[in-house]
Amino acid sequence: MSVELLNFIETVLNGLMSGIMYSLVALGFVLIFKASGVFNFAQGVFALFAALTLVGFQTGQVPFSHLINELFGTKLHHWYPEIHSFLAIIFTIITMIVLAWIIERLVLKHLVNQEPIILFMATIGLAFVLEGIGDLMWGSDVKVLDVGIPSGGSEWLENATIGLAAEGSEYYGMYIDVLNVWATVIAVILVTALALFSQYTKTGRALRAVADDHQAALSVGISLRTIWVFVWAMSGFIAMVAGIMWGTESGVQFSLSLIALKALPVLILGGFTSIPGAIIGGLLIGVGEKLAEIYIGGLFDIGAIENWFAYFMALVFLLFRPQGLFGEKIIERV
Amino acid sequence: MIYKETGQYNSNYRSDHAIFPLMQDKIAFSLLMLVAFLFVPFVVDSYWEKAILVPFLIYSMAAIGLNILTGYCGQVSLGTGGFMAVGAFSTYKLMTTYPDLNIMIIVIISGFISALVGILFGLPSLRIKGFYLAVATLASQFFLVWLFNKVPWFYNYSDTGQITVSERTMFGVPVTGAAAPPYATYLFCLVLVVVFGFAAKNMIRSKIGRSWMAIRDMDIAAEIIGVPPLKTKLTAFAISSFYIGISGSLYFAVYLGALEVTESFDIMAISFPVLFMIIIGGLGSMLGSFLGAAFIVLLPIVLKNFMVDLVGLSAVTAKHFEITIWGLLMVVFLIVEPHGLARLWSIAKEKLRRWPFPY
Amino acid sequence: MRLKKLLLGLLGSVIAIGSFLEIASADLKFPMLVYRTGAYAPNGIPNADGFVDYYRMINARDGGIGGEKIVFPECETGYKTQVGVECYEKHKEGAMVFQPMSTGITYQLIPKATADGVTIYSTGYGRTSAKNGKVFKWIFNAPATYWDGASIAIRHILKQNLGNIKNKKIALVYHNSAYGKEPIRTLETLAKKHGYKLMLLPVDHPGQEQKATWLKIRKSRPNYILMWGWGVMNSVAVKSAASIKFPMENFIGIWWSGSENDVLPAGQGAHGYKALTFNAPGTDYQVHKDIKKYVHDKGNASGDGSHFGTVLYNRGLFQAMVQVEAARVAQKMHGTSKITAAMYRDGMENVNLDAARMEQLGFKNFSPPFKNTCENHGGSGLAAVQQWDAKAKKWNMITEYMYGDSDVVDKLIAEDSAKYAKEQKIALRCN
Amino acid sequence: MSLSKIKNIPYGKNIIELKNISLSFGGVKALTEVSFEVKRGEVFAIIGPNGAGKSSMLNVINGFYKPTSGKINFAGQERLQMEPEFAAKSGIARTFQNIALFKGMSTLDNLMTGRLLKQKQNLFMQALYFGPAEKEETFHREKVERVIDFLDLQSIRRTPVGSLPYGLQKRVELGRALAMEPEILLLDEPMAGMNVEEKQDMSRFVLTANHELKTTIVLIEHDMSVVMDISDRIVVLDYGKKIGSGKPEEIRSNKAVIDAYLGVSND
Repeated sequence: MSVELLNFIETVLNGLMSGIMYSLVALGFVLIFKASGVFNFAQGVFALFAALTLVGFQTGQVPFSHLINELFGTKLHHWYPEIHSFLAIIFTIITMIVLAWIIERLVLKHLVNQEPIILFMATIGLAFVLEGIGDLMWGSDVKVLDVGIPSGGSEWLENATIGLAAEGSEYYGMYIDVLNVWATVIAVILVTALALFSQYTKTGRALRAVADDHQAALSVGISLRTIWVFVWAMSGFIAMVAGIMWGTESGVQFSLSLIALKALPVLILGGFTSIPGAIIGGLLIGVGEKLAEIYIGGLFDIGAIENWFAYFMALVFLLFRPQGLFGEKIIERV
Repeated sequence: MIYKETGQYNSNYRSDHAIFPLMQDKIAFSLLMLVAFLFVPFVVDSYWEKAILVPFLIYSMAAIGLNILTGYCGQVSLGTGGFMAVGAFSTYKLMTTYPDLNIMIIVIISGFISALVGILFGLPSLRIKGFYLAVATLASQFFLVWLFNKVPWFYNYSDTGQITVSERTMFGVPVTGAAAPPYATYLFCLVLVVVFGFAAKNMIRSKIGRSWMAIRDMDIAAEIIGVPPLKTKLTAFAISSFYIGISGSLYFAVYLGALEVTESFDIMAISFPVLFMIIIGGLGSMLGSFLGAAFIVLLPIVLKNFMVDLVGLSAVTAKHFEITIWGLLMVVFLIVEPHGLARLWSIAKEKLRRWPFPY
Repeated sequence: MRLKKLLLGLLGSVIAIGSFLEIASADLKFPMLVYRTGAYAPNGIPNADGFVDYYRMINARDGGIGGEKIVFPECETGYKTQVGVECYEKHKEGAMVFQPMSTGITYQLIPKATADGVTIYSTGYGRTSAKNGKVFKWIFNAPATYWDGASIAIRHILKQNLGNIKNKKIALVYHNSAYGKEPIRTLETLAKKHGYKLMLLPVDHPGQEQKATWLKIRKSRPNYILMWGWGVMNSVAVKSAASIKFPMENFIGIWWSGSENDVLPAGQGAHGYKALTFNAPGTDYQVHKDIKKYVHDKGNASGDGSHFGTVLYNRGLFQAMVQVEAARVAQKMHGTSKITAAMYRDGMENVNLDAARMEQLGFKNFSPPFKNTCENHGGSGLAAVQQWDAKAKKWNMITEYMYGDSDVVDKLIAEDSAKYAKEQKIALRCN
Repeated sequence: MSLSKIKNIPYGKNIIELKNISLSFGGVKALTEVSFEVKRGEVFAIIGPNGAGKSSMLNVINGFYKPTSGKINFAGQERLQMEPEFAAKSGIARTFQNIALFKGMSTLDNLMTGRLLKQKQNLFMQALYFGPAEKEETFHREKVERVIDFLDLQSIRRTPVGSLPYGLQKRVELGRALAMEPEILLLDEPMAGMNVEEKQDMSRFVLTANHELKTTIVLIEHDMSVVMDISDRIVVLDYGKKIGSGKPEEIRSNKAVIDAYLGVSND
């Protein structure tokens, strides 16, 4: 094979991997949108909050220590030495469930039947609240997150592919980050679990019923509010997974919340209501933007185009399919 | 019963359709204008100018623009930052290319350039609706910011992409640049906001305003009574971008004086805050645009000064609280009064009409 | 109605307090524009802690500067320009010097501060050509500028290649903003001079996703990488470089890309990563002992004290020290302890931190000596290379302090500042 | 097509002729080979059971749906389909089965939207407002006030229509259509969900519009007594096909129609 072809394959592969990382964030959006019609902008901050909480539990940091120290002149730091990451993950999941419950109680309950834009804005407010509370609780320093997922380039793949190039050409083997491979595995497990869950369990069926028609679901005795707490908790869980993946790569800090912006083009491409859409949309965006950055960007010597290119791709796509890849077709009636 | 309307009859349709049909409103507005034009310029210092009044006026302008598009025409846009950047960079290019052109003219031409760009990026709105459109407008946001950062022509090939304003005068007084006195920059913005504020109100109460609202409330029905959807939406995009462009122009030339596109026109720095302004102020309300802008400009400053200077918290803790309180207020607001400050104001007026009687 | 009035009154008074509270104080005011929140907080926090601890130490140990207490109100900017403007306007009354801690805010404040007569000290960041004191009367950026930094990095590479880097490929990974673009022109000019090939790789804010950038690097195999990064971009870049097994000793960051935060997340992979610096890391200096004694041991440490001795904390100490020293010089020059903003500027212009003075101040061997003059606001332009030891988790200085390529840099500075002077119609000083 | 051309058609002559109109949505046939004609100045009713394709028929007439096949002869001009904007400009106004008002706007503004096509001032003049634009506004306001008087809407002039009761909303919608001063008025179940009194009111409005303003009316209605009372001619649709047409008394005795309504199978 020629080096160009191998490089192309490498770019596509890496694009797919980035795409999975975007899909992880987009999944949380889709779940909530499907079940409650809320476009939850706070999903990115959810990921940040979950990651912060995870690190906090893991290292035994005292929540609100900065604030307490400032107000009472104490010197609190940590209350127990480091614990196993599995335990910390469990604690974090519990926190996210409690958070979902609080959000339903304090916010969603009062916003039923509002315009979608109002709900959207409310979630932006929520994002600020969570960001502020996260900062107050755990401080805004960068934190190293390590739950034992390996990362770094895959040597196996590099060695396996180095021989593929034509004799005598300069080729160093293919590159893939192991962390992304793990992300892919986890995403596959997540989606399979979700699919099985919604197909074969009672709650899952209720979930699908709610997604289909709120009124009808209510009329057959499904408690909408329970379902909401449930999906928000589930999105919280997905946010945690996304937070772990992204946080392992970059450390846990405020910037983590900005991954929401990377998930938006995925959403419009895949459709707000489709789980497969979120996955395939993510893959398409990932591949598209990487190819654009490396080939178009390289061609004209214009760098850093991937950000807008993702949106641009989604936009062009929308012109042909205004409801997204798997979104329900919009039929205009009068 | 200070605020009573009994005894005031509008005997013709003309006065019935006035901006302030009630005498009390007319008087209050005139007083406000008197204070704004004849009192504030004499007392304004540079803190009030740079931290409060000028940003308030500039954001009001942007909020009017976005309100036309989102509040009146129903097209949610997150591209405000991009269009403001168009205004800012047009101003910079015009200023450096035509050093003798009057600054007022430059600002208005910048508005027109933004309007053209707005039409271009408004084209997808015919096919794409709702949140899909909102996210699609982000494409324009990211693209425009990238463009102004990438193409050196826009920043006259300076090393860093920073653009800096040079001094321009109106009637011999500098209104841009560091030497501009507070009253001059304030009055310059005020005049533009008042003039274009009235123009916006006039459009809203005329044919075009009703067309926008018709499209917003039910685009299919609007089409059937003869409102051309594409043309109407594009007009909204154009006018909205015109206002936003002017605000971007002032933001650069009068307010900041020097800026860099990636940071100053970031989605978190402009697009979302301006959207908050019109939602907190009131979608589809002129008054709301102003109230929202005031709220968003003042709230962080008030919170900060309160917590840092009065309570004595450290700057960072105060900031964390500020973010939290800010978010909480927004949620509470949307729960209590999703129609915004403008609605609260009209409820208050309703109460005043009856005061001191409860009913 | 009454409630409304009350609220309005409160609101008015709160705003008013904000604008007038600070004016009355007779102390020396060093307002701090900090960012302990937002995307760049991980960098902003240690730096701000360094400042605060130093000021507190001076107040506690010496009772202030020449008997005048230092007040240092913090104003949280979150690295946002608009907030920076508000902070500046709020605190400029009676302020001696502003340290904007952001290239964006610095650009923003240059014309304003010049008009208001307030000193801006952008330590090794901001507008490079502000080094030219003939044009930029109120702006200082000692001890070194980005263009010095760029040429020092190239000098280091030259040294390693015995003076010949013809046809070597050097990539610049930079924050896609004014800050990141600063070194480009210098590097391009140097590329002509030395014959290397320059590859430009911008990374958008915040810089979490750099896969494409590093795939490009992996493919084109540059011999060296330079980095102008900030915040999360640094750590992701270091980690990515380690992932693609780029030889870390050939990866050199500017002084803002060389803190512990940037390398720790990459773990062992970051071993060997280099960065420029104009101050030493560690806690083995007299100033640290004083801070420990007068501040930390009394329980007055800024923040949680955990950043003590880190690169950015120490840089904060250095920045604060220069600012304090400038006040001392001003007091001596004008024979009064109650100096004004204009006197302070004179002090800053005559700062002379030679090795002896540094030692007196507790900064022996902490950073290279430098002095400002009327023409030169940029100090000596000296910087050294430090290297990260991932096992010991510490930075080691591996070179002496070096000068940049002044032939190239000085010419560029002259060009750029002349352009600015013409645009803004500034008459040249120091004739 | 100019409005004047329609105005030249004598009363009682065909104004719309629909020839073999078929319409299908992705395989589902909504209309099959339907032909009928509407005469200028008459009250013409389309009736039929639910799902017979009545609303689709109106949508074809004002161009919202494009027929799959067939021709439309409108005021002497043959065309394959109508365009909504063209229809509006040619004086076709309509109301909708599920009210399609602009819910965020007041009654007055809703009615004023009916005048949009007749307002000619350009954007700049509107922004300036004083002078010609104001004059134009006032002129159209007077027109709309007449409709308000006619439909008894004075008390809800300033109320946002979203908060009005159903019956009033229907009336406002009729008002908006009338404000267009239409030549042809398409009414889609104007009396659905109304009580007897409201129906009487509505019938009166429709008839007055027909008699006084000489507006041609095409009407869909389920209430047979109303239809028989007010319409001049009727066409009956069932499963997208025309099964009968004629004067009310003819329809009353048409076997196919009775079967369709009573659900008698044809075998």
